[in-house]
Amino acid sequence: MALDDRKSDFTFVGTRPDRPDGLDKVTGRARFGADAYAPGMLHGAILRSPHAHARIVKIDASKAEAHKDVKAVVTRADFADVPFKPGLEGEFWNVLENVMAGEKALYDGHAVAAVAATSALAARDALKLIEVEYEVLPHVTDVDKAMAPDAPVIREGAADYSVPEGMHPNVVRYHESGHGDVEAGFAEADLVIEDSFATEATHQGYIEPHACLATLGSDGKGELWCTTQGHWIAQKTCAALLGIETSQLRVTASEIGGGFGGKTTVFIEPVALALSRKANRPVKLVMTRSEVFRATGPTSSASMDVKIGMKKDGTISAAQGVFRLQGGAFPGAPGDMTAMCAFAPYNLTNVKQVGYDVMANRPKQAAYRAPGAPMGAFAVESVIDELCKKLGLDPIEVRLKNAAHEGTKASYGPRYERIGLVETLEAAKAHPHYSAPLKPGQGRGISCGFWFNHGGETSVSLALSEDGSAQVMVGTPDIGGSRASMALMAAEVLGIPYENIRVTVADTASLGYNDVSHGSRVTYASGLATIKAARHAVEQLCARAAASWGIPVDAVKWENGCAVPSGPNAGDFDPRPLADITAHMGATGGPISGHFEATPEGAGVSFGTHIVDAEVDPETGKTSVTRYTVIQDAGKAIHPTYVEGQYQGGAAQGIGWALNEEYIYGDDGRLQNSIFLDYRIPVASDLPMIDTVIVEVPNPGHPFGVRGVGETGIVPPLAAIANAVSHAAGVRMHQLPMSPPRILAALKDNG
Amino acid sequence: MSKFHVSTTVNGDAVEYLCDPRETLLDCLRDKLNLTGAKEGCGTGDCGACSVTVDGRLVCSCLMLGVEAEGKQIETVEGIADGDVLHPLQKKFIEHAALQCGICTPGILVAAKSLLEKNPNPTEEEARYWLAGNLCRCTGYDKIIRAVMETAEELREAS
Amino acid sequence: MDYHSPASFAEASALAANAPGITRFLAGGTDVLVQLRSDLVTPDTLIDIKKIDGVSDINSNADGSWTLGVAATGAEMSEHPELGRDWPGVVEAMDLIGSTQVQGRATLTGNLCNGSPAADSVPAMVAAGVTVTVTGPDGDREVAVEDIPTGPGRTSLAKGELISAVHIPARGENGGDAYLRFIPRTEMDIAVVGVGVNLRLDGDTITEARVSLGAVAPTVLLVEDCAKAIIGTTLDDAALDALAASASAACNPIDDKRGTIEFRTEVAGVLAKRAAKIAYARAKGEQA
Amino acid sequence: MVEVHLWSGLRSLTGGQQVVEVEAKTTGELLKELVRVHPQLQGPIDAGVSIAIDGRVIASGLTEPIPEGSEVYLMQRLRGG
Repeated sequence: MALDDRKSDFTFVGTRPDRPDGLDKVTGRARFGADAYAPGMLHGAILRSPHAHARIVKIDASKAEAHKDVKAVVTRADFADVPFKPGLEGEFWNVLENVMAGEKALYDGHAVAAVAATSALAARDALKLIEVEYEVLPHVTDVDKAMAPDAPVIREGAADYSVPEGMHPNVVRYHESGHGDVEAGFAEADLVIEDSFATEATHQGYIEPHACLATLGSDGKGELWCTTQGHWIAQKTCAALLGIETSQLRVTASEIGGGFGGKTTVFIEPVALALSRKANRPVKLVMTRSEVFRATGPTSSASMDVKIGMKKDGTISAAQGVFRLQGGAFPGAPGDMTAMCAFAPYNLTNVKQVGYDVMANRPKQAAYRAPGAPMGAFAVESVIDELCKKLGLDPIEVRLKNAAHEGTKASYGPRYERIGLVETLEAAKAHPHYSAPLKPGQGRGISCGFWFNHGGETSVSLALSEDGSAQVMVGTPDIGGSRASMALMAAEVLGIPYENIRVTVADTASLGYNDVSHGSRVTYASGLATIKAARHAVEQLCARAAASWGIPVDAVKWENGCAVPSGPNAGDFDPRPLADITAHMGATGGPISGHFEATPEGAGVSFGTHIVDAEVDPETGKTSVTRYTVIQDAGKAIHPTYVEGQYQGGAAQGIGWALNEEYIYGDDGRLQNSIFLDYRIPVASDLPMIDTVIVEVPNPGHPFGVRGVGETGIVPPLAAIANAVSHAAGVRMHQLPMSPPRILAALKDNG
Repeated sequence: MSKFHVSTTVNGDAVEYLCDPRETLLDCLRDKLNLTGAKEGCGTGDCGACSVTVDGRLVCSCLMLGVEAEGKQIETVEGIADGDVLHPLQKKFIEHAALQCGICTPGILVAAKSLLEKNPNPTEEEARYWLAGNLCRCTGYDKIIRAVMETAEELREAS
Repeated sequence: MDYHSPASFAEASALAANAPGITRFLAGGTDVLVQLRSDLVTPDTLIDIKKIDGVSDINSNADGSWTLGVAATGAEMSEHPELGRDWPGVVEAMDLIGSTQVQGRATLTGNLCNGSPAADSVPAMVAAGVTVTVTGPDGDREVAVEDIPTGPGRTSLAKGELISAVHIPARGENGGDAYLRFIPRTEMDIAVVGVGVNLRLDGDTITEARVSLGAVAPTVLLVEDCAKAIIGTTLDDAALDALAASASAACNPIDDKRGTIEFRTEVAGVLAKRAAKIAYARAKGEQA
Repeated sequence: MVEVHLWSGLRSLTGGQQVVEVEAKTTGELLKELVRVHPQLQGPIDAGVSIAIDGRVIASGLTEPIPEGSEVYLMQRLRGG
């Protein structure tokens, strides 16, 4: 991509118009996953294993099948044969095994059979008629225990090339990277702190449970409506799991009620399709909240050791980390990402990081906002804070002293292009929050955070109408207001008002392939594609104007929504507005559209710095967050209000992760807290207002300078709050969540 | 199991449906009356996405049976706007970007409207506690609370 | 599931007495529907008592006591102009249950009959000396609230029996009550520990006290040692410490997803002190 | 010639080498050459890699040009949420 077409003065970009789907969403009209109905529709329900690990000896569904309300029962035998491969290469097999158990149930909540019946109640009742005989096996849910020599083996042969000899079969991937000589670096340090940390698994906690409506005929043609972050990946995966051709399955993404990474894969969709194929009727399948917690994709839990050496002046002389992540009964825990992100904010001479991907009897982890990064940041930034405290140094000054900048060799390898970490730290230092006095019992914490961001396959199509309005078809489900951003970018290029542009999330039959709405890629990649598609349309508009004026096309330029003659020999013509050209487009060469299909590379990494004040009740260990400020580099904020929203949302999820959210497994391997009453996400009265500062250090890889903003915001909060708690209560917390019993116990241990 | 015939009023319209006694009011609104504005986020009264008012009282429609609606006056998100004129809360939510994904929005609007009808001048703390049963996972509540507080102020000035 | 909505408690009792299998009474339904929805308990018979005359009433009696209908909701209690002036602890305890939405439905009676040792309103009712009328096939009887729960999810009500009214004693002079609970968030949680305190003063000295603990034993406890620790004192530091020690000593909790044994035992003492201070201030007519 | 820096976990597959020199003008050629020189690198490449060229991370594209003298790092394939 040419980088000489950068733009920095904007008319529409950077303004804050109403979102195009606002009216639908405040009136109840917007259609989410569970809001679809079809003639003749059946309701599905899934039978789930009550055991953490068990061989499925026999499934007898005859009573269910005989019931008059039941129209289909499916088990693993109703899906395609998908080849098994180790590591992440066999991802289709992994997904299939997760969607419907094969020989073994691998976690509490693992699907073992499903029914379709004439009503939702009938389907639920029919599940009780299915008899499953299990041979219960020993289980393991803890990451360290899952790596121990005597741990039950989840599955032999799942490890890929990377795992060193002699490791337990539950260790399925291994990562090691870094540079310099850490031992030499530790020798140079005035103070070395080595400490261990653990984080429990959390759930994305989107309020909308997974839901879909599926139709699949014996002719291999199907329709799928579902709530997803990526309907093309759903299409591809479902086709593979059902043994049909990808293009024969049309997938439409509903409005999506939150995803945060958790809706980047499929869970119930292939099951609904299999039921529909068997019953020959449309099947609607909606998860209960309990199913969402037990059987979708929470984060990994982590166990980590971090060692950092610092000189008296605050220079980090060496840093080393070992990050063990448990990601459920399948490969995929992002130990590699944790390792690569953990030290990424710093300019280090000596750094080494090791990551493990470990299987245990838990649901298959899915992405959750900067997957893997928050845990590592918690461990690393906690140790840095402790070093600052012991050496009497200001935590922002120390981070500034060690901050990565353009040209720094990143801990994960390459050198950084232009990045904005220093700018976020300078903004933090200057922010009134950082110098505001604290009340007794309060503490202030700081943390930096890093995330890569992603480009990915992207297709956008833009069509102009005769009246001069424009429609933009994008393929990335709108998870946080992205249709507004797309319309702003299209408006900027076309020079027509924002309101005259309608952005639609197209179905898989209407547009080329699109990667999932993940990796903070939507505003970056679909945005870039929208800009390019609009420019493609503008080229044709200029050509039509040139033809009408009888001058060469390179003598026409596009300015403020009009074709204007340009250059010394262009001649003197009145500008032709877009609507004037499109009004006659049918007769002057046909419809005018622009499109763009590519895999944009150059997403540009992003950094943030958070400041948080917390108060700890010394008698109960309860923590209140009293003030919070997020400072993050957005590159260029297209719609600043929604950028702020991403910052605030990331911080709020981080607060939940830090203080109260966790997967709690009993000794029996069953999930103890599968409802919102006991899985404690922050409620309105738990949080203060969350201040934001948008730093803009343009990304050289995007025409308007955009960096992804969705994920980085969840990276710093865990450590920032842990550091605030440490300053407020005088105890260093090593385990998340920092729930009141844990803090009170730490206070007692501390005397 | 025999079904029950229920006559009730939803957003001012007289409606009737047949329901199994196990079906919730939320099931009936969505599956029998095609009013899908109220959402099921949890089914246990913990998320508030199914909030409606029954005889003026804010409740979770997932915690009430369909048969209990007999003779009641029910208001849902679909009834908040006055024809094509949005309620000030609805306008303010759009203006403030008080929604990202929008799944919690119907419940929060119903709950916030109920708050302002009972307490036209809530403190921020009162608004936060009133809405504590309405989970939002996208926004961190900041813009929601701002939208509610600003609407309250505007409504007070207008009256 | 059969659904009935009888017009009298006698009819409700007769229905329940003759119903096969599992019977549940439906008042606010905030527990019954959760259990139904999650397939924990699907009753064979569900008896909705809200069509019975007067079940939502909140009446003050001539002697200063209160009679509450069994379907009076938390919201109705909070909105009542005088009930909260007499019994702020009971009203606040009820108000702590669930969200605003849950308050629109939930009832004292339902909270009591659900049989949870963590029920917020129960310690407050026990401290206040609340009694209930139980209607059964053999007529009515009066029962103290503390005698209703017998264990987690279990009550002393026999088949065919149901609670038909709630009686809160007269507040009387120089009395105050308070309820505090510990939850990790600010709202929407089940109590990890709950403490209800009700006391009366003569001058600055406590002459009567009832202290009740929730979520620290299989049932809500009425702890006599806690009362003894503060009766005859002016709630000075020594009395508060003795109260906390008695509260902690009375705990017989479990480790579970909501809290540890150590945490519950420790925090029961902390909350007992805090609740006693509030009740004491209220008894003196101070704001608290 | 392009110097390709590997992550240290790959040393076991390259006989201890962490920098491999190959002849390549695009990212696709680079991967092919890496496997030719060190056949055991097929595993990690199949599992998914990204390539950083002078700090710009190419997540998956095989047609990206590699300018002469640029600094090239092989990275594990990035995944988002």
